[in-house]
Amino acid sequence: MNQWELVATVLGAGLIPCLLVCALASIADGLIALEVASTLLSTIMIALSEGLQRQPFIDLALTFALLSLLGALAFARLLERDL
Amino acid sequence: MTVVQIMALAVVALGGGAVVAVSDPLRQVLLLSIYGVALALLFFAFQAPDVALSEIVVSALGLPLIILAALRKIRQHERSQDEDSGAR
Amino acid sequence: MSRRARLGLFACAGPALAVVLVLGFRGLPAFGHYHGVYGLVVNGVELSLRHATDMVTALNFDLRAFDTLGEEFILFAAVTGVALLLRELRDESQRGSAADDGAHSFSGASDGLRGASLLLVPLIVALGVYIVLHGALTPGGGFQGGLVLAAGPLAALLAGRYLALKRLAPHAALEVLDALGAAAYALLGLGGLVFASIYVKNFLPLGIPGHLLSGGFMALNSIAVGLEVTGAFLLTWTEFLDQALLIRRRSERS
Amino acid sequence: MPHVSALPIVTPFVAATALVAIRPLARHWLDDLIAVAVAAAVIALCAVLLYRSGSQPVTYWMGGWRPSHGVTIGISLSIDPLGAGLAAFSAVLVLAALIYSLRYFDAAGGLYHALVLLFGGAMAGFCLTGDLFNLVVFFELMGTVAYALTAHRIEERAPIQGAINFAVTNSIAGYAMFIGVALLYARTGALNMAQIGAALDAHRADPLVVVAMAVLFAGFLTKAAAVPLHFWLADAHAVAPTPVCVLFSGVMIELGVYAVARLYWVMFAGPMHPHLIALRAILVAIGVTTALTGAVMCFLQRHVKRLLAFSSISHVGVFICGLGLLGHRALAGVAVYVIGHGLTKAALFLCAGVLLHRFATIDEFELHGRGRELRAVGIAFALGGVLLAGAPPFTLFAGKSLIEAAASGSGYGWLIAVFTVVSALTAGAVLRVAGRVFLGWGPASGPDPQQARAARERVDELRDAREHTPRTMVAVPVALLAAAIAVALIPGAVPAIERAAARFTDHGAYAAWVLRGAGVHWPAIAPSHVSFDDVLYGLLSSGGALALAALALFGAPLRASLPGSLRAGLATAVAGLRGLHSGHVGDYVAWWTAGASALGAVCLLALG
Amino acid sequence: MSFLPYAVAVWLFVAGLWGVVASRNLVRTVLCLSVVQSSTYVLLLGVGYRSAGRAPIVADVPVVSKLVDPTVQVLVLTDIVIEATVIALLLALVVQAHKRFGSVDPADLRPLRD
Repeated sequence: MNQWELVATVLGAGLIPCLLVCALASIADGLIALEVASTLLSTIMIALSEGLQRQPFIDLALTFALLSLLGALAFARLLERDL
Repeated sequence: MTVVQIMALAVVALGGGAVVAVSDPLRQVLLLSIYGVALALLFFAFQAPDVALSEIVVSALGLPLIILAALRKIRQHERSQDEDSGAR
Repeated sequence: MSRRARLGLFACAGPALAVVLVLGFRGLPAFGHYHGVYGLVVNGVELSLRHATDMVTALNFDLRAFDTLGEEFILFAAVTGVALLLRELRDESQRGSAADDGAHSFSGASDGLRGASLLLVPLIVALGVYIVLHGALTPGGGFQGGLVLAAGPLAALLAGRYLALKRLAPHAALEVLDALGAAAYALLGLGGLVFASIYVKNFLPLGIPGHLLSGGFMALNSIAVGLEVTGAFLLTWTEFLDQALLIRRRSERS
Repeated sequence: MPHVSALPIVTPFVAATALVAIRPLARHWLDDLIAVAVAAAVIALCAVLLYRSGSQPVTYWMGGWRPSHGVTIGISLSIDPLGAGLAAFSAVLVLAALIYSLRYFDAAGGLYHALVLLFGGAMAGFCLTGDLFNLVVFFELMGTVAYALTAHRIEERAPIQGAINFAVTNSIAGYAMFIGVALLYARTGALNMAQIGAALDAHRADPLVVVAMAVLFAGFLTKAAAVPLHFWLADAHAVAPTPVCVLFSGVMIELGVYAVARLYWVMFAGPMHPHLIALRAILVAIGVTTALTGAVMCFLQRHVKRLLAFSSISHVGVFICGLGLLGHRALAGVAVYVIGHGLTKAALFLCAGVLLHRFATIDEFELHGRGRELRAVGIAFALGGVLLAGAPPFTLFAGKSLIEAAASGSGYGWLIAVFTVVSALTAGAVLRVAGRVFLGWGPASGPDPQQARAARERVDELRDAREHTPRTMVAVPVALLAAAIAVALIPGAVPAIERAAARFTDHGAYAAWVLRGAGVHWPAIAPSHVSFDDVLYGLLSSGGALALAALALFGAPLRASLPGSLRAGLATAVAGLRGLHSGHVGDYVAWWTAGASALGAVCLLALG
Repeated sequence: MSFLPYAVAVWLFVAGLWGVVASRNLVRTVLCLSVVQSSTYVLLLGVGYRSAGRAPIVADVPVVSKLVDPTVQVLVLTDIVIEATVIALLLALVVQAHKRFGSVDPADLRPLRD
């Protein structure tokens, strides 16, 4: 285990509070928790790509960052009456 | 088994449980998206980047959009039903 | 059955199923100790015989291309099914006049949001094309890339006026795109039958490993799947968004 | 190696994409023409394969990936006569359904035809493939198409509900199959069924293999609608468009039974050989439960399509019993029975479709006497009932007598009594409907009037005026019935099926020709002969069916003379049985879990 | 510890089924189905993993390195496509169910009473 994997593990554990917020807090808070989770995943994937020394996999982080942006837009627009 | 894998499995197990346990569908969509994120992390940790990418594209955008649109349709239809019954 | 009886039945059956599964799973090789030969042979064969560097894509589009045929037609069937199930009924109407536009769909998008989204479009499309084309080299392939490609127009759809943009990509055109992509995949397989006398035989020159056009017909398969997935998801999304935003019963006033 | 091997699967797929692509042109006759022509072409292709595989089975390695060093990495089509024959049979029913649809209803332009063709291609793939995962993929494709087709009439309530129940339960069945595939892949490192079988031969059955078998069987038995995994079927088959019902009842559920047979003989026959007797008991028990439950529920229905759906469940029970005897003769009987049942049930559904088309209801009591003017349809319907009873010497009778002979041979002689009861009940229900609808016999009002509402369908979906019935809609069921009468009477047909079944059940030979391309010399099989007893049983079940129908139509005084407590007890039992078929998807999934876990537990205890 | 992935798969399968059984809303039923399905992803990928194996892409690593099994990954890819399509189809049905029944509680969807 190198420092990159340590970073990934710590950040990954951060997904659990996101789940809790989504399950228990208001919908708007849940949406923010989802955004935090997305950011976490992008970062984790970069860290793991470094940790595993497979730099081409950073593509995934890039794709996810772009798509989660759109996903957030979709959530915001389709939930506008529920927020 | 690496620590990253154990952590990812734990998050997936919790996330799956949370999606199942919550009853409000709107909240469930949010949880399902986070669950998708956790699954993608797990696939990445299991050395399956192709699968992780598939999960990412499906759970970040592909499915939530469909589910949200369906929910919105159902709510809009409910509202119009309420209006109908109110008018009578 | 009452809700109580139902949950009671499951309270007995569910754990029983779990026990059965656990007993079976105990026979699995311990995690990380898998020794099947299939994967080893594939890893050995693909680079030397097919000049592909992403084994998963190579399996998907060459060794097990016939499975992928089934998979693509599951997608095609589902999209056809969605189109069938969400077709407009006699007691429904679509609010589609220009005057309606913006009033009911996604109103209130600021110019900033619209501009930012439109800037995203070329970026996303470029990324999608990259993922589709590099299927045989790096993670990704037709399915993933196709979905990213579909996200491009979606960015514009979500930010701008729904109707105006929908006119640019009407359902009929998306259906044709979806059908042509699926047909192209099946016909590439037939190419194998015609030129190499076996269905889904890789009949094109293999190229140099690591180059864009290596892997023979895998790149073409990937493009066909990419087109199909683009059409399929855009069609599904717009069908559902139509339901949510446009289609109303005749008796309803919005 | 015949080059056409992949074409029965690919041709309908390509045609389906073409139908969707030309939708903007919107020409009804063009859709019809393409669909019918392609369906006919697929029959021809399947016939070629059937002919070729008759002399020597065909292994077709997709993409030319033949096994190297004894490892299979490609996907094979492994075509033996039984598989090719079933593919050809499904293609025949697809053609019948498409021809009937020409004038039956205003199918949603292009989409309906495309889905039916996809369904046909998926069924062909399911029958021909030699790869376990490929089998699951075609299962999912069949499912996806079938869910959409079930809900074709989205204007109404029942189709939506039926399709949801269908989709949820069958999706879960699919996930169970994925688990089975994963377990077997972990154990053997292979996905080709022949290679999995060869790898499993080396070991005894341990819990992993037993659980893999149990979840795979549970998955395919869901598609086959074995009790208690059957609940979705009646909801879906009763409400799907009539031509689609032909495919569902005539061949789709039988494919579930086919898959179980294929998996058993190719993969599990080796490790399960020491446990043959226990496995036989398990499968026969499932079959008997299914047959009796289906038969009783069938007799209780007044919604005619739902009645036919339960009759299909009941016959699937008979198939599972025949398969469960685990012998080639019984399997041959099942194959003959499947053909006879598929053709007859298809014809009955199509006759019901004529009633629906004409009167916009399918309720037995609402139709009381109204069918008098449809004499040809009435005769066809009654004839279907007689055939379904297994009257000698027609196809269903030939199949049933083979199964019964095998049952007596392996110590399950009491199955004959079960089969007789089942045939009498299901055929009696059909004859009762025939008497009430086409002759106006019996009372005109019955119990459970709320069922009548579900049996009515809207009028405006239909293209034709209701005053007359288009000729194709009568011709198709009549042709199917003629085939059901004729198949077993063709000299050599039944012995050929027996030979095919003997090849199907040869575990070692299958692995040899798939994996090593070895030529196969089949042992000669002595054809079996119909005995006097068989004819007697056939006459008994036909007579029983007539008696039950008469009792239901005219037996009200007799029923009233029963003691009150007995009647109350019967009514409670009936209400309880009906209550289980609640239409609530949660119930169905709970039952599915119970059924799957019970199957797994019993297999672990008896076979481990 | 080496049983953990398989245990998670069993948990997801049974928990998802419980959600389907207990659901009072068809949208929830559909989402729980996707949890059931995800158990098969975990199982399949768990089966094909090899300790210290690397992802089966040899663009940037030598072919001789220890790679995980690519076949299960292909199976999971197909599985994910099936998930997306079945959910889309089921949600289309649910939308129509709400139009016809005015409810998405499975208990209210009972056109056939017998």
